[in-house]
Amino acid sequence: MSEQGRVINYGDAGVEALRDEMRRDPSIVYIGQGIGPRGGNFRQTRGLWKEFGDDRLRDTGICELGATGVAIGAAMAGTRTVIDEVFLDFALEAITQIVQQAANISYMSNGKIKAPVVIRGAMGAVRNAGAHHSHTFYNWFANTPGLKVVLPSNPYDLKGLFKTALRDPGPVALIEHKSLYNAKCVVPEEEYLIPFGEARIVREGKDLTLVAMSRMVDLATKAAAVLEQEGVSAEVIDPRTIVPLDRQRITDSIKKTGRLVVIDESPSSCSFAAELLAIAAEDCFDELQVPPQRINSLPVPNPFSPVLENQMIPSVERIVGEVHKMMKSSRRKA
Amino acid sequence: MSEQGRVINYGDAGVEALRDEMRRDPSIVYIGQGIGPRGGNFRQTRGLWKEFGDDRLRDTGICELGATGVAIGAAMAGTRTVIDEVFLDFALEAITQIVQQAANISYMSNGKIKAPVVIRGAMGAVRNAGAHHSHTFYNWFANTPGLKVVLPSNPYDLKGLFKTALRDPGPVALIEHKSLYNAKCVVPEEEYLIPFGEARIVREGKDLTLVAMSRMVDLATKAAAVLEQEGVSAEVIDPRTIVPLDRQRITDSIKKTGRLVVIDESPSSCSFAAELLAIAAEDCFDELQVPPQRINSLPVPNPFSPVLENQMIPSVERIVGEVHKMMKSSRRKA
Amino acid sequence: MSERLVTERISPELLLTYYKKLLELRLFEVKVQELYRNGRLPGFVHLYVGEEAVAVGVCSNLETPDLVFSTHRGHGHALAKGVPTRIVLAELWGKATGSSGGRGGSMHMYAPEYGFMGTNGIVGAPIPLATGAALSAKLRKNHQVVVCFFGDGAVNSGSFHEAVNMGAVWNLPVVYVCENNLYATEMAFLRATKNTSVASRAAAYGLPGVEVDGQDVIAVHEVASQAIHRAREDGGPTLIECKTYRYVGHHEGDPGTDYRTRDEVQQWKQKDPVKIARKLLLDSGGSNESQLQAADQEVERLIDDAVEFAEKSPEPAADSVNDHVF
Amino acid sequence: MSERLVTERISPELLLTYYKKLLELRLFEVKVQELYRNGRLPGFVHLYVGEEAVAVGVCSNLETPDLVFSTHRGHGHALAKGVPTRIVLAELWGKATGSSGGRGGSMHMYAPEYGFMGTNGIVGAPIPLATGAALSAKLRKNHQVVVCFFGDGAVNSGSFHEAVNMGAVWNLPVVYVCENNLYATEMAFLRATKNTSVASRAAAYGLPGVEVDGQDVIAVHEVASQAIHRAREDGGPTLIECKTYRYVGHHEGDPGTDYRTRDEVQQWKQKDPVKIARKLLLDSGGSNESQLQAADQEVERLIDDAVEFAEKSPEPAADSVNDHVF
Ligand SMILES: Cc1ncc(C[n+]2csc(CCOP(=O)(O)OP(=O)(O)O)c2C)c(N)n1
Ligand SMILES: Cc1ncc(C[n+]2csc(CCOP(=O)(O)OP(=O)(O)O)c2C)c(N)n1
Ligand SMILES: [Mg+2]
Ligand SMILES: [Mg+2]
Repeated sequence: MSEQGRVINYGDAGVEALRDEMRRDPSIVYIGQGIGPRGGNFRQTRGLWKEFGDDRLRDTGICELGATGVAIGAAMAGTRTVIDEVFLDFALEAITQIVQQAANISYMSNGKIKAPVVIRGAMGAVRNAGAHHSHTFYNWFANTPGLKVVLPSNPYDLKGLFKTALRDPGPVALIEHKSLYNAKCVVPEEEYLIPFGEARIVREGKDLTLVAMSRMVDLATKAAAVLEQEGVSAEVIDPRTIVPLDRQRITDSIKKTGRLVVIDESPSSCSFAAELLAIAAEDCFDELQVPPQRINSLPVPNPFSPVLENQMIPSVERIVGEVHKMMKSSRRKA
Repeated sequence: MSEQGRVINYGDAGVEALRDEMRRDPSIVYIGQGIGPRGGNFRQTRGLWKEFGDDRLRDTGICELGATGVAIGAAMAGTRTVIDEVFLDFALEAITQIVQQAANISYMSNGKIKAPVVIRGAMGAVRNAGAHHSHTFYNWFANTPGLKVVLPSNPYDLKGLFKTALRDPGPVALIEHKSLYNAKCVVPEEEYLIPFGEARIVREGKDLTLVAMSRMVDLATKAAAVLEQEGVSAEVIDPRTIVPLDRQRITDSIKKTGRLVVIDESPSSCSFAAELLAIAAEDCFDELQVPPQRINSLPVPNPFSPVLENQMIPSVERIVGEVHKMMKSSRRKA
Repeated sequence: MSERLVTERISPELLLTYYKKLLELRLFEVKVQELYRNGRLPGFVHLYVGEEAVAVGVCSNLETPDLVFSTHRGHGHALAKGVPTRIVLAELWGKATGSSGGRGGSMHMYAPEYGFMGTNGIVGAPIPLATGAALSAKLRKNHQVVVCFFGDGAVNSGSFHEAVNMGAVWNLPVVYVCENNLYATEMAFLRATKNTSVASRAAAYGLPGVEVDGQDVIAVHEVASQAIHRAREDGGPTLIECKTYRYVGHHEGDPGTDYRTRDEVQQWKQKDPVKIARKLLLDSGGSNESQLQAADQEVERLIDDAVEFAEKSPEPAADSVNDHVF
Repeated sequence: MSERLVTERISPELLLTYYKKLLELRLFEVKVQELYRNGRLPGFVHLYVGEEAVAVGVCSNLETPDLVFSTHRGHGHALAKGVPTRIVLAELWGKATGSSGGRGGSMHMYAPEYGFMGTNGIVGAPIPLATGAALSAKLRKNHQVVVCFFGDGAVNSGSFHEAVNMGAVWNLPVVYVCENNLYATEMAFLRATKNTSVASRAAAYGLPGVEVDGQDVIAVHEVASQAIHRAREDGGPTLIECKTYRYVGHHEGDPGTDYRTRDEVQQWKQKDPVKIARKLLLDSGGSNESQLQAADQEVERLIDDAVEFAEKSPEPAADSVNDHVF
């Protein structure tokens, strides 16, 4: 990711990926609610309907189950599709189709049928939307054999990963963060693809490893900046895709620093943070100097009250505080 | 669990718990498919319809979403309900209701509305039922704030835990295993309750800790017997409820033995096995002698072919093999 | 709407009560809009402006123990069911004194003590829930009736289909009230389905379906009265389709202009339920201008009081975040 | 069923083809039953005995590129669509030569090379999938038609509601074929809903609904022919309700006796689709007894050959377990 060049936001980066790919591949059809003339609840399809029309941007009624099944069925029959659940929460309405049909079909058909469908949804807390509109769920998808799971944390990654998703032979869950749509960075206009399974070292460091996904990457980076002031050098890693997972790059970092803190917006039990701690224990047992830590949202439904929600979700302060504690605890080896 | 007394099977233990509680609490209503005159696909309600009739055993059409919502709505309005999804796989049809409504309602209403509903379903591999009928999903439920999650591994626990579930103020996911319905053990006719959050030490041991849930407890116990022959003393622990979790008893055992192997029928990424490895790394960092291990089903949809499914699911041989490897690796401390 | 009939159908006193309730719903939303636009309220709000006659017409038939399940556009339903303006507004403000102690907000607002079983952030979800509450009522034989509000958007969802079928086959004391305001967000109902008559869909499930002018509080009241009465007498559920319209955007922030013509909005504004009721009171001689002004002021004071109450109320304590999960 | 009409409606040659197909479906299931009861086949099987005229009547209108989506009771659909008996049986046996290489089994059996898009373990799920495949066909303008089979049990599910509505509003080339055999497992359709006419439900979505005698292969063929023709010409979807019956239990292992009277079963056996077709061929002079015996033997050989093939086929290699996940 370069520091120089054209700066655009996350929403527009997604639109750009889609526009490129829909031009390149005339079979792509995009299905969802309000994604046509309206241009998407998050402006995530703005302008596309003008170019591609009703046939390729298909607004549906409120029927995620049916619409997701339609997207999967079309994909099974040879039409590449995107099903936009808009809020990832609404993927629950359709998860039976996602898990039982899309994720299983390649295996069940002995590889004879593929379902090239991108399941798109925006997750996480945004402006106190409350319990029904703030779920994360990526760990559920990561627990589903047959699904790839992509968590772009910035516009550059979103564009490159979305394009890769739109060329993948099977179902890909592309999970954006609702609070990132206005995040900006440099994004080349030229074509580039980001391969799945390559973690990004957001910043290098030597004292500890911070792994964070999606919006938490921003928090981890800010925490690292604070820590740097205090003389603690944190390496920040963004897995970018959690299936497939770049286990190598992550464990290399942990082995190097000997310390791991994972920041994860999901509730902790059986979360992706738990997975990373498990991996650290399995692969970096000898190198870990202190117990690995995870910082998750508190295990409560997202409260509406700003006071309560701020308390619930990981913050820069909480990350810095945990790192302080961790740095104080004595290293296992000298 | 005693060795002496009346022996009944898992299916009947569930029926007994239900019969007791439905007699005791006339508000309990049981909703599901084929649970009335038919007595349940797994015979899990056999005989109850004769006693309690159509009002309290309510057969529905194939509409898990609606029926689960009905069960939750009735519970919110003051009627204690059980919604039987029969195959846990079919809970996916209704998971939006389970997560968004049942699990959230207490919190969202500031504790003013409770949903005393037991969400019942049978999970796991059975006789090569194939990809659509073999899911486990308990880690998804454990990741859902507001839900309690119960995994009985034998008739005794099923009866005692089911009765507790039927008195709990909030939603409880009671997840049975399809391959356990014919499992037998001693079950008292008299009333007993098993509190949530108390793990069971299935057998004591000193060399390593095997944690297993549901049907995997049987495999772990068998593996422990094999290992005993070889002079390896394995402690086997069954958490019984994974929310709430008896973290204390589990970590005490790990601290005692210094070795952990978790056996879990779910695919490993973000599984409950991952959670336990994370907990071990957090809480037992100094006591762990070797890297903790997890034995999960392979991350593939359940294949129909018996040859393939046997390969996929943890087996006694695989457990024993992993333990052999673990015992060979050198201890961190003398 | 025939004024001659109206006066025969309702006493001036009752109509004045409806009028005040209509106005309360209207002024409440106008105030919420103002507060929201001024950045005072967190979250997202969907306003009920234009649709008041549905909530008031239906809920005027209900007793406190009767239950209402509502939607994302639910402030009006809460108020019509008798939830005090104070605790509704305090909830929208995220305050500890709100009906959910600030944990819920606009789309997750509960007041069971008034028979209000919640707004809902998930379209369609309340329909099975209400059906279940009706099952509970039926089994307990407590003569409770359950009303479920939902929009035209919910009609194409599986939740509607599965739940209404269950309500019908089990003959439950529930009234399904569809607020057909022609759009789900920007999606015109006639783009979402080939059959735009919601009432006609009752046939698919074997329950009665009725269509009514949702801008006419008396008409709504009467149709709902019959349905609620039948439900109470164990006569089973009814599907009511109220033709209505929202005068505002889908949610605050949506201008609501690009998918609707100005003409269409204007035409519906001719049928403003608050104005219709007011005019009827005047024309029929049921109330005079000064009586109505007094009524208006009474409602305005109610709203002002709610604002003061909510504004001054404390935020929830940060360390209460883990309470009430189970 | 009027025989006079029948002979006018169909040539003897064609009827003989249908007869052979009907018999193939029947004898296949009888063989599967035997193998299953002898413990030779793993998993669970739902047999199609009694309902053959639906699959044969519908699929006799289809070309190979046309697509069929089927159910848990899907062996008959696969065979009728032209999937060879050998690879269907090998799949049921969990063999590497099966249509899914043994990964699928009875409820997850795919043969896209024959336009067979799968049986399905999830009731209702194929309806959205088929609708999506029809969207794909429509956009690619390839004149493919998609047929979706489902049972009466699926009709009360949200999947049916959401998908049929989408098929109608988008005018897709899909034919929804409901096999109404009166029961979903032991649940009588009339206990599950107050409206037991599936065809009548088409009105809710604004597409044509037709009811047909599902035991009469010619009648099914004709109704399906019209629907498929219209779909192919971009005339939109149709909902066909075939009244039919299974002569066996819900799945192997279910005696199927306690929820159905012996009388009811006997009455339906009077309308055995295989016997009806055979009798009609004889009565109309379309075939004589020796021709039919030759046909019967041909079909028997086909089944015997499939058994031999499947039995001798190898199991999948254990170490292939991780293949084809993505
Ligand atoms: C299951 C689900 N899908 C989508 C949404 C997003 N959403 C919120 S309100 C709304 C439109 C609802 O339309 P309608 O039911 O007609 O009610 P109205 O807003 O017109 O009152 C949508 C799509 C949601 N909340 N839930
Ligand atoms: C979503 C879902 N719920 C429940 C089941 C269990 N189940 C399998 S077949 C069946 C009955 C299906 O009845 P119907 O659709 O009428 O088809 P039929 O068996 O009569 O051919 C049921 C309930 C399932 N497979 N999927
Ligand atoms: Mg609407
Ligand atoms: Mg049936």
